[in-house]
Amino acid sequence: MFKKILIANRGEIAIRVMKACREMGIESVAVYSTIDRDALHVRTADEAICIGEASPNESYLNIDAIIKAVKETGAEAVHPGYGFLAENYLFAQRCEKEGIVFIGPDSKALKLVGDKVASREVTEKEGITLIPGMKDKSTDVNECLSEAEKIGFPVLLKASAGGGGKGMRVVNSKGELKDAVEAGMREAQTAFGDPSVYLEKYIEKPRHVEFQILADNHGNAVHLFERECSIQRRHQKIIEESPSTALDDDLRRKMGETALKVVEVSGYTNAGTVEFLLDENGNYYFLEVNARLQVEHPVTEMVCGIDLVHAQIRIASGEKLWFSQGDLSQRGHAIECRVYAEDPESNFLPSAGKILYMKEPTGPGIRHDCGVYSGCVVSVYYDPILSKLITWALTREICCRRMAAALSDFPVLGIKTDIEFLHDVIVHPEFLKGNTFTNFIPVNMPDWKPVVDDEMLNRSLLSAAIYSDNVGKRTVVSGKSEEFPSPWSTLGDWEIGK
Amino acid sequence: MFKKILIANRGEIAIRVMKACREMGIESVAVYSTIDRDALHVRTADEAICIGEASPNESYLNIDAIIKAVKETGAEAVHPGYGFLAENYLFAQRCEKEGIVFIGPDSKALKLVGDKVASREVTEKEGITLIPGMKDKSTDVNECLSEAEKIGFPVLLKASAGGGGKGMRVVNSKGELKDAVEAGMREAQTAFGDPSVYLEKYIEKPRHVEFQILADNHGNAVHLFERECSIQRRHQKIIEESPSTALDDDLRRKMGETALKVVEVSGYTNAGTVEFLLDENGNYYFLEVNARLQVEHPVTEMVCGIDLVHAQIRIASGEKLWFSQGDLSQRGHAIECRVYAEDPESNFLPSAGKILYMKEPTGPGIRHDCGVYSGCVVSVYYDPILSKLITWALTREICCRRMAAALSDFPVLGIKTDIEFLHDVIVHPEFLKGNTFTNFIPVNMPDWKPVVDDEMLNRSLLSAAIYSDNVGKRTVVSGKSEEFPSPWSTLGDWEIGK
Amino acid sequence: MDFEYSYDGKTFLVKIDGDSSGGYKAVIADKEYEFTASNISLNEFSILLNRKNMKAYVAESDDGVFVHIEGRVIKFKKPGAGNGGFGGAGGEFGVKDEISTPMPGKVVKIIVSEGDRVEAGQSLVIVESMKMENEIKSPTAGEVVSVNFKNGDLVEPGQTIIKLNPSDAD
Amino acid sequence: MDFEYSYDGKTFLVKIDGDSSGGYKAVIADKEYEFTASNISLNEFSILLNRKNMKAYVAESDDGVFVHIEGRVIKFKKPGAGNGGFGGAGGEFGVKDEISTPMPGKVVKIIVSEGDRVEAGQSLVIVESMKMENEIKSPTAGEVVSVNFKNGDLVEPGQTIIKLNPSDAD
Repeated sequence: MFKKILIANRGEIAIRVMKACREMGIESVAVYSTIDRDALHVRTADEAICIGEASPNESYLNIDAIIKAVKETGAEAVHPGYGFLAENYLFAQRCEKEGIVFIGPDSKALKLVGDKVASREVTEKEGITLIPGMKDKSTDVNECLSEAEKIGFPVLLKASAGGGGKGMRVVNSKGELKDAVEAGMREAQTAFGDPSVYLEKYIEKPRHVEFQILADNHGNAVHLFERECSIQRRHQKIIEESPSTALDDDLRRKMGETALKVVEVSGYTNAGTVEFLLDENGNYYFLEVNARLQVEHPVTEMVCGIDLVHAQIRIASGEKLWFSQGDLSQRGHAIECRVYAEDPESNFLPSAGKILYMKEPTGPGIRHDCGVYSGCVVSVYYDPILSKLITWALTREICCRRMAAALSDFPVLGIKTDIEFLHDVIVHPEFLKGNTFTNFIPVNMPDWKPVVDDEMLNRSLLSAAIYSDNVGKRTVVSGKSEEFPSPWSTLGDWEIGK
Repeated sequence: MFKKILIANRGEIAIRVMKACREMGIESVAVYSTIDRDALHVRTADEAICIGEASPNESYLNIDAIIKAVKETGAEAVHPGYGFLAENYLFAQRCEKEGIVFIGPDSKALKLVGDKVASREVTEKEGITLIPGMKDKSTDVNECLSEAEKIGFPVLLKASAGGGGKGMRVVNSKGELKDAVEAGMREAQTAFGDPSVYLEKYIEKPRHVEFQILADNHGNAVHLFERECSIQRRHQKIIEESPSTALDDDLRRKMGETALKVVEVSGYTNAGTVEFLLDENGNYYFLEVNARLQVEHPVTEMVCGIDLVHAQIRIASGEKLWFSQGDLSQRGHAIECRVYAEDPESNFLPSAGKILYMKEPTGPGIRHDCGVYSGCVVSVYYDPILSKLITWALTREICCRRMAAALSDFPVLGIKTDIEFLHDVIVHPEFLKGNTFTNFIPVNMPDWKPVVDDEMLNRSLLSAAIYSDNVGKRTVVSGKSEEFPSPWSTLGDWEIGK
Repeated sequence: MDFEYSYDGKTFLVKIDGDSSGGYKAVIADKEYEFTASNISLNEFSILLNRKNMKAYVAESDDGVFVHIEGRVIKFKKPGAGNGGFGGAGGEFGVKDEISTPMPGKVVKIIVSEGDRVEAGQSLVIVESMKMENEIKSPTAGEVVSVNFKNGDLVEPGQTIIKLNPSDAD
Repeated sequence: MDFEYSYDGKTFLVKIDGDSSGGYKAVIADKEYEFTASNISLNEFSILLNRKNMKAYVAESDDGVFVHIEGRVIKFKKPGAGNGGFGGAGGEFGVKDEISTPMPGKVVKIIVSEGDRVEAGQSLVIVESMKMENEIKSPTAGEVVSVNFKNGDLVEPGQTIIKLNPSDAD
């Protein structure tokens, strides 16, 4: 087993990996950019090393700087988390060349599954059903136009590289296509350095259902059942759960087998996710392989009892899978809510700034994978994810109630977050019924605003006034309050000499 | 189902029950003594009502005051937690008379299992093996002396009423007996209002293994497997785990069946625990039934996936058990550490005072049932339990490592706690091997002291100096620090009028 | 003590009077409240109002007070504080005639020109921040008075990108 | 700045010098340290010492500073602070000739009498607090000089219950 692992990431995922390392008796190394000196991941690692300026290109995306940090700290392996370099085959290739273990699939498999078009070709050849779409990526608006007419509107526009919904757009008619393709290409260029896009048939009311995979370097692979990730805004997941309310044992088995086949034909190892769209008739279409730990991996962990980060590390160190498909089962229900610094009232615009105060929810069945703290500054440079709140319970009903309670007990003051919005999704009758599909939010919650009635407003005013009143009293008796012994006034007999 | 439940308790257990109520859509009522106005349980309930002065007899043990609070708030049921009135059959009887549902067994069963001697008689008649001992409780020192000689030293002295190790003593020789009986009777009188004690054969190197039971009011009962609670100090549990390293499937099945038989002959319903001593040869002896939710119930919840408080409430409301023995299984391993305000360096003397600062550990597989917070005052009036830290993992090894890491990440400053001691137990080679027995602590950790080497001392000195240096700087630039915007200096444009 | 807060364009006056034991009387408009309150930490309050428990979390920034209660966050503006950092369409401190961004970012595309008539909800400008393109839509119908930035410009929060002349009263 | 702390009867002098960017130099005895430190909150510090991460939590009471580091809590006494609240056998601020209780409680049984010779570890008095009987044992061998309480008395933390004359030097 490794003695030291460098985590080439930041935020909640870096912390989550570091905690796993510690439990496994492995030392962890944090890398950080200059503005991240006070970030939580720096304080969670055993060791920390600065790798450059705030801009991701100069730090978290800077392959040379990260390789240098690995060498300097003597780490034997790199865990890339998600985002940043996690799916960058050039980084994996470089690690391979330098004799560093990249905790993920090898660069060849990474290159294949990272290219959506190439990936489609390989899987289609094996008889796996895909969504009807373009055969090749494109940067030509006119080509896109003629392909879209062949497929038939509405079509879905995607960036060829990357994931996470960046650059994704539904285009309803010929008239909208040109602007959409241009914007998509701009975003793809900025985000991934590759402007290529492609188009496919847009399926209405689909569910996003994905299968978690673990595959070792010895030819063994298992799936850890599904996650449903249909609740999305801006084509990006915000609520995920396992099991899916749409799957029965038979469909689950069939989809699991398909997922394992995709992994097999891709030559894929370590932890990965095979994504499908599922329509209302139980037809499912292969979308893509996510060649990394997913943001939403905790719901699988809670339901299957397998720690996926431990598994990733053990597999990367060469271990054979220590369980088989038959050993795995789902127990109870888990839901994850992604907490973002964003404004749900303004089209989920990212928000940033200082968290003046926050308090994490706690309790039985509540897990909070958190990357921030009271007093920290949420930077504009990075992904606005703050944390992930996960609840588990034996039934979906209690799991939802537990989540709603936890979201209500989760004050984050000073920046905008989606917490109230998430709460209102969780308690929505259609969500409780399990009627989840990828356009749930525009359909069920258009123009969402938090409800604040007069009585709640008055209670808030009372709270504000008590606070102001206290601040006032403290000003008067500065440093004398028993309740708040002021550190501002306790020097005295401490300072000796100078 | 109930609409409102009053929780006749305080601290972590009251909070844990309130959270369950909330998840079930039930309103909760907190009761509090005058010094508990700022206690965490008051802030967790939907409603809170003061029931008397700090002394338990005037508040949390005051049956009249609690019944009055139930009537005033319109609660339909009372959850007693553990301790205080949880096993007081007079309280249960009073509830029955007043038409209030007592969430626990009925007063008749409570009276039977609460009297250890009567309880022994009933179970012995059914062929259940007991530890050789006195046939009756006593308050006569000479009687105890002659009984002890019959049984043979060493003997164990216990209070007839009550539990939790209060009044328990190992007596090694005739010479020690008189003082021990006198002290035991004094403690029993103070704690339970009944000075009776009894004596039994003391079994060397035994393990404390108990079975969790759920029984409905319709004659159905299941067990939720075992907890091992061998790690004790002052004859009181501080670390519990499930499964036990000492049980195989066969012994587990046999002990479970015995536990169910005890429940059956006692006419016992709701959640309860059947306690056994297990010797090194796999012989087990029935000790007693704990007629309430146990402190250590979370380890069972983590391993079995059943929420015991939800189950208690559903059973009390009249529901039939919604699963059978065959539906239950153990998954992974869970350990609980009890965090007490006490000084392990001074014979575990209780400690009290203000918690100047604390921070709860978090992470995957970590649950913290907590009754305190940064800034709260731990009172001398109540049990010194602060919280319970529970970890779960698929294997005992990772569960221990996770616990050790969580205990290291758990600063509580200002009062003495057993956190460092618990950590050193968890990482002890004998504990890791599963060599746990009830005198583990005196045998393996006599005269424990935290190890502080020079390098750690120097790092602590550096930390103290940075703190003092900061305090000094803040004094100079009072209220101007960007890092700590001082509320002491922000009145200004707030105050209008006078 | 009297305190003034504004929310959603309205101003509220709270008269509050606390005694040394944590008892309070307060008046908001013509409504009277009597309760006990206790200061758990700098930012956390426990309020009992007719036995009902209210957990309130309060924090303060330069221009406002944030209150978290029953799962909702409400931001009150301090009288006299500016709009800095809280402009933007839809923001609670937004003024409907000045379009700004709540985040530092890069202007990717200015969609409208001076003199254009726009409808409520129509896209005005695309700003990229945190790696996402964000379309900023018009909060109101009206006419574009001025466009202060061009494609590629960096923009700070609160800076007015586009100024509108709303066609109807608020 | 120079600061003085005492621990386990010894006094330590720390010379510390911080610059505005969080860089520090410090000297303890003849050992020099160079590190960066950052103030996460009032009570929490992040220290990087040769890339090694140290999370430190620090809080202060009237008579001392508590430091949590690497899972250990160390309490430093402030020079000049009294013994109040931290007496008692075995306590780090305990003086071995004055037996007190760290908790308020009731004296249940005084076991020894004035003039008795006692051994280290011998029980001196039983005090009940938090519903538990606590035997207070002698931290040292010696002679009982005085017994200041009787059975049934209430005792406050730090009050000397029994005074000893230790028979051997510390």
